[in-house]
Amino acid sequence: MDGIIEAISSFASQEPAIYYLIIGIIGAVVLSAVVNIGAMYVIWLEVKLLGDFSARYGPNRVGGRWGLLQIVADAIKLFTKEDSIPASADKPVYVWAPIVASMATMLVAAAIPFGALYFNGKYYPLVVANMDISAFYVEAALSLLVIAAFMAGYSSNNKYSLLGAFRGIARMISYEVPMGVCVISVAIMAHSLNLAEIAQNQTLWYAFAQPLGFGIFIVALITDLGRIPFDQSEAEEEIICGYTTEYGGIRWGLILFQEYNNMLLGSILLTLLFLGGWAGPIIPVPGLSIISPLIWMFMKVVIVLWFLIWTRSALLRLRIDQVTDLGWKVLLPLSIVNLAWAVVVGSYFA
Amino acid sequence: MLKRKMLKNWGWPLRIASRGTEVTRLYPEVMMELPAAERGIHELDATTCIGCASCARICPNSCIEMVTYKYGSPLKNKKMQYPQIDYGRCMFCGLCVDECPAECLKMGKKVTMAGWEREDIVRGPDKLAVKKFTAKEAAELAAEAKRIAAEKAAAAAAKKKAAAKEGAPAEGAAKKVAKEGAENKPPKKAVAKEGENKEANAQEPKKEDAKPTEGGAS
Amino acid sequence: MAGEPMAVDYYIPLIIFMIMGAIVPIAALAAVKIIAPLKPSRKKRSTYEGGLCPVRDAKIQYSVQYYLFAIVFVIFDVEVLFLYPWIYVYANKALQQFMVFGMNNAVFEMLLFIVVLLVGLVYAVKKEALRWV
Amino acid sequence: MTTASDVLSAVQSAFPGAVLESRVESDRRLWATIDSNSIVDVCKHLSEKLNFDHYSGAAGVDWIARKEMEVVEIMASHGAHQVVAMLKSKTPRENPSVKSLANLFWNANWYEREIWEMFGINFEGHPGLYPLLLGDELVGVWPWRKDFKGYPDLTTGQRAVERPTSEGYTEYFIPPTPAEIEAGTVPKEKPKYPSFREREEKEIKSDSEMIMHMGPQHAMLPGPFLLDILIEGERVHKAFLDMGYIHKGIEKIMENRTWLQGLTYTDRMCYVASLSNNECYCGAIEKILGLEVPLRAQYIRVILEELSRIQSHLIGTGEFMTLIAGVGYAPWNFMIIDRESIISLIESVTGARLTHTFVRFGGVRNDLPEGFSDKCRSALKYIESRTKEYIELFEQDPIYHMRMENVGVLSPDRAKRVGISGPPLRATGVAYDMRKEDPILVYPDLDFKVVTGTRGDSADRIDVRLREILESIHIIEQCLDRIPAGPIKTETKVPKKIPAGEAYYRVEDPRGEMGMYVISDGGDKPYRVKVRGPVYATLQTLPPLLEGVYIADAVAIAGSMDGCPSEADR
Repeated sequence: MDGIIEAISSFASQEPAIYYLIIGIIGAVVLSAVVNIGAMYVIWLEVKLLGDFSARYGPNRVGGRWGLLQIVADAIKLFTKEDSIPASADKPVYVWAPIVASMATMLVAAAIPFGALYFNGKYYPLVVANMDISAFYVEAALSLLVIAAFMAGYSSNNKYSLLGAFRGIARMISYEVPMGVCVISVAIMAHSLNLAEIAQNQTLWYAFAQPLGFGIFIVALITDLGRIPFDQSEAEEEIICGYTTEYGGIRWGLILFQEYNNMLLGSILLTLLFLGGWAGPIIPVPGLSIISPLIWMFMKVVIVLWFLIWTRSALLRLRIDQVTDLGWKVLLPLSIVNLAWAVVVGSYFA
Repeated sequence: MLKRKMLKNWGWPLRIASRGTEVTRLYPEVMMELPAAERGIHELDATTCIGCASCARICPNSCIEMVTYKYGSPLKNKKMQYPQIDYGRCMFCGLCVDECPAECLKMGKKVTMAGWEREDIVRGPDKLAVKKFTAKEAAELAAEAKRIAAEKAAAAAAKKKAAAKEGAPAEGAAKKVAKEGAENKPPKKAVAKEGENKEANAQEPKKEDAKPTEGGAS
Repeated sequence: MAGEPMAVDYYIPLIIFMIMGAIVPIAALAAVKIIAPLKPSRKKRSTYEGGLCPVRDAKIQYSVQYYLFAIVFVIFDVEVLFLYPWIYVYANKALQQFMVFGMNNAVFEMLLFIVVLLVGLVYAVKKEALRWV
Repeated sequence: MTTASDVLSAVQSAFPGAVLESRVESDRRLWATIDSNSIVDVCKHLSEKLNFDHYSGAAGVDWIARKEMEVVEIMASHGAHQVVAMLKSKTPRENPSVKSLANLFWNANWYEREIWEMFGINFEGHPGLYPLLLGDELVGVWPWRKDFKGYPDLTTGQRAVERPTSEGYTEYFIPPTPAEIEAGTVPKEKPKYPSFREREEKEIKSDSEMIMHMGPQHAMLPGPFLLDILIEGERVHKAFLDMGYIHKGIEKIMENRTWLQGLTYTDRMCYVASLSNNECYCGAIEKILGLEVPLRAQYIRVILEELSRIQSHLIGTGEFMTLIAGVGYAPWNFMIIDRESIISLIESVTGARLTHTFVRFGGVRNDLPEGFSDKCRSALKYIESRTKEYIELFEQDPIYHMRMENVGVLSPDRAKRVGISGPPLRATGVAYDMRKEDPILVYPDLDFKVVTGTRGDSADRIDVRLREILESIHIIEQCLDRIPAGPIKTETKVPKKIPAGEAYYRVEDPRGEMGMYVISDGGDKPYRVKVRGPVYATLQTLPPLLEGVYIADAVAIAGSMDGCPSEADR
């Protein structure tokens, strides 16, 4: 085992370009499968949990008692639906919007450590592009979905879509700044902008070290993902389906999929930044000890997802002007307070 | 403070999740419990129906049509007809039940009536009747009717003899009686299906006993 | 793990991922072309707006206030961008040379910068630039 | 207290000779035929001097045998006294025309438009006589006149031809038959007035404004009506409302059904409040017949009407919560569970879940089943605790307050002026409830409060509904204690033909004041049934309330009104 790692390391240092090409291709194939299947089961989890939270069964026929294959059935339905493009739409932009959304998701997936392997007392993060600035990069790439949403909304030539697109952008820009400041605060404490290192360096989870930043980041994350109480860009009762109103069949399915992909990736990001990443006691069973960080990571991510879905059934939707006000007038000053706190506490610990 | 205030909101979904499923019913497997007063699909007592068409007249949507039905009481009016209800239009207002002078039309607890064809939801007396004459009783009643008709014919014949002077009109009357006696048989189509119907008739009550859940009564 | 590859090599996987991100939906759309029925009609392709024909189309001049809003964001986002290099200064002891008011110079400079940022925010709020359209 | 005869003598002394005919039915009902020239002055006098500040509606009647038409103005007061004045003004059947009250009472607008399009009675001085409920192509056939022979049926498509318009949608057009062309009676060219679409398009003043449909198929609406908003950014500048998408013509259908058959149609005006509608129709006919309902039947009616009020408020509130929270919101499902227990209680009595057809002339259909009282009490106990929790939940929820408080505020004066009723009116602080104002059945014997709010905003409207549930529970508990044994129907048999006469009967629908004006000409069918529903007034109030708010607020306001277009369209 050690020999293999040695060999890989030496190859990587000699031929970095080829090494990263191979890693990239393998990673892209594996991750696109993982992320897409992951998104399917995030959807399943959401449907099932929302059922529980409202005294309903949720999916319970297709794929056994838990309806595990319901989402596959839904996907098959989407594939067999007619693909119709509205006559008045701006066709190239309309067609490219779901593709851009998918590209944005994959860009995030490339830089996020999905977990780590524990081996010989060392953690090996499972990440394709282990960049020095991956925290900054991921935060930037997460907001790319909004660009896709804007493309979708503006090209549809539909009033609901138009409002949805503008709302989506407004929502994003109000929370981008506080979110960025939160990431900076974390980076200050971790002395690094690399996500794997941030996760690794958390002796005390940053959720406890900077609770204010944790709260702000959750709010900003929910906003970025466009979930209740911040789902104004597709508020069904106001603007039907927001920017996806004119999308149907597989095109709509793709956009929906990317949203849930991003939800998964966002939860992973939250776990990495604030919940200690894959940190957790190593299970002292020979086979399991290697993947025990992965197990911890998985459990934390599921808990975060559960929390996001719980929020959806518990809260009401805010009005869009209240959302932007909250972002600019409350969260931005608070995030700066948090930054100061991080500097003070960070200096103290250092 | 904002956080503390919101706690109740977060608590609601958890409380619901802890209560078990109440909103969804697993429909075909688990049927709803219906009260005794439920206004479901009609039940007709074919043995007491007098074929007065009160129900058809009161129906606001005119979904009740009177049709001839073989197992009706042959003792009564020979042009005996029974209600046939088009459930595509029925709105279950229950006015027909209230109007029925013989109290032979009731509304039961069965509420499922899906069908593949439009004709499937038009239910004739054959399907509506929960109580009807068995083939044997019907045969006996038919024999009774024949006997009465024969008696009447005999009486008429006697009358005719007695009043031989006014022969022509009386003869007409007797002919009429005889003709009506013949009409008393079910129409041709029904005759053709008689065999099937008898079988169905024999099986049907058993079927309903075996499957009480069908109408959601259990 | 790997040694110290050239910075640009990190980005090779990103390009591959981007291409992969495009391939998946395009493949899905191609599959739909084959599987799904296609019977286009004028009514199917019309814009949905509450079940009626829309009154004029959606290509309007969106409210100017909105763009003011967006410009404020651009300013602030650039300001936040400046904080990222500052982390490097903060983390690197070698770059912190002198103390101001009991703080090292990196912290002090950052605080000064944030104060300027906050003044800008207060100004924007007072000028109602952040009022929703 | 002012009585009907006081009002009559006051009017007679103020306008000598204006009252052509009059009938004081009781202390609370005044019927008068007013000279059509002075109807505006009389109404003005009534509203200014005699506290008739509630213009409740208007009804048109076509008296084909007498060759004249009648417009009946229904005037009442917001609590100053209990008199309802039914003022008729007559006009000949040829070119019928009366004076409009729309400049006097804001809410007369829609009532007069309806009468105009249905009967063809012209209203002089009306600000805009445009079709409201019917399609443009139906104007000019005056469908509710007695000699209306029917309109070519577009659904069967015998003669109607589809043709696309320049705007891209399909229009139906009925080509004239050769016989018509020969006879020179080619039916009507297009009406001269601008269509709804043209009227609203005229309001677009700048390039950054657009008109967005919030209906007829929209997630916000409880049923189909067209709410168009003129928006700049997200700010609503003006709102337009068009109705008639599910107009069923129930009033006309009832003229062609027997008295008893007509009862089934009252269920279907608004199935959430079907028991109140039943009560209103039966009550009016009992009034014409002079029937006394047995006491037990009265109690049963009250119990069921209050139960149905509870379930209506629960679903109204629950649905509204989904509008501002999305369908995943957990308390909404709790409200559905609660409502289910009420519905099954009602079902155990009436046998139907929503369309009950339960109340009968002079009684009710069934008696209460065995053990109803215990079941009802335990269910109510549960609902009571749950309702208190809802109130507390909304009380402490900061997002709810941000979304709802001071949104869609109606001041008491404005609310009275626009003729709104029910919880939206009571939320402004006006204690106007038919159960107190125009008491029927055993309501006078029961002890209950009229729930009122203070601010008149969306939050208050919800709060009033929830607290009314508690009040209804209190009423039902009293009824269960007091209900006597006895018959559930009158001894006297209700005749098939109702003697000639007329009556106006009001009940408190869960959504507000529901009145029915029933005229009998002595036949086995009603001569005319006019339904004055609460939602009609509520919807009319909607457009002015939406001016100047955000789109999301528009949803909150429209939802908190709890409008049911099915009833407004009848």
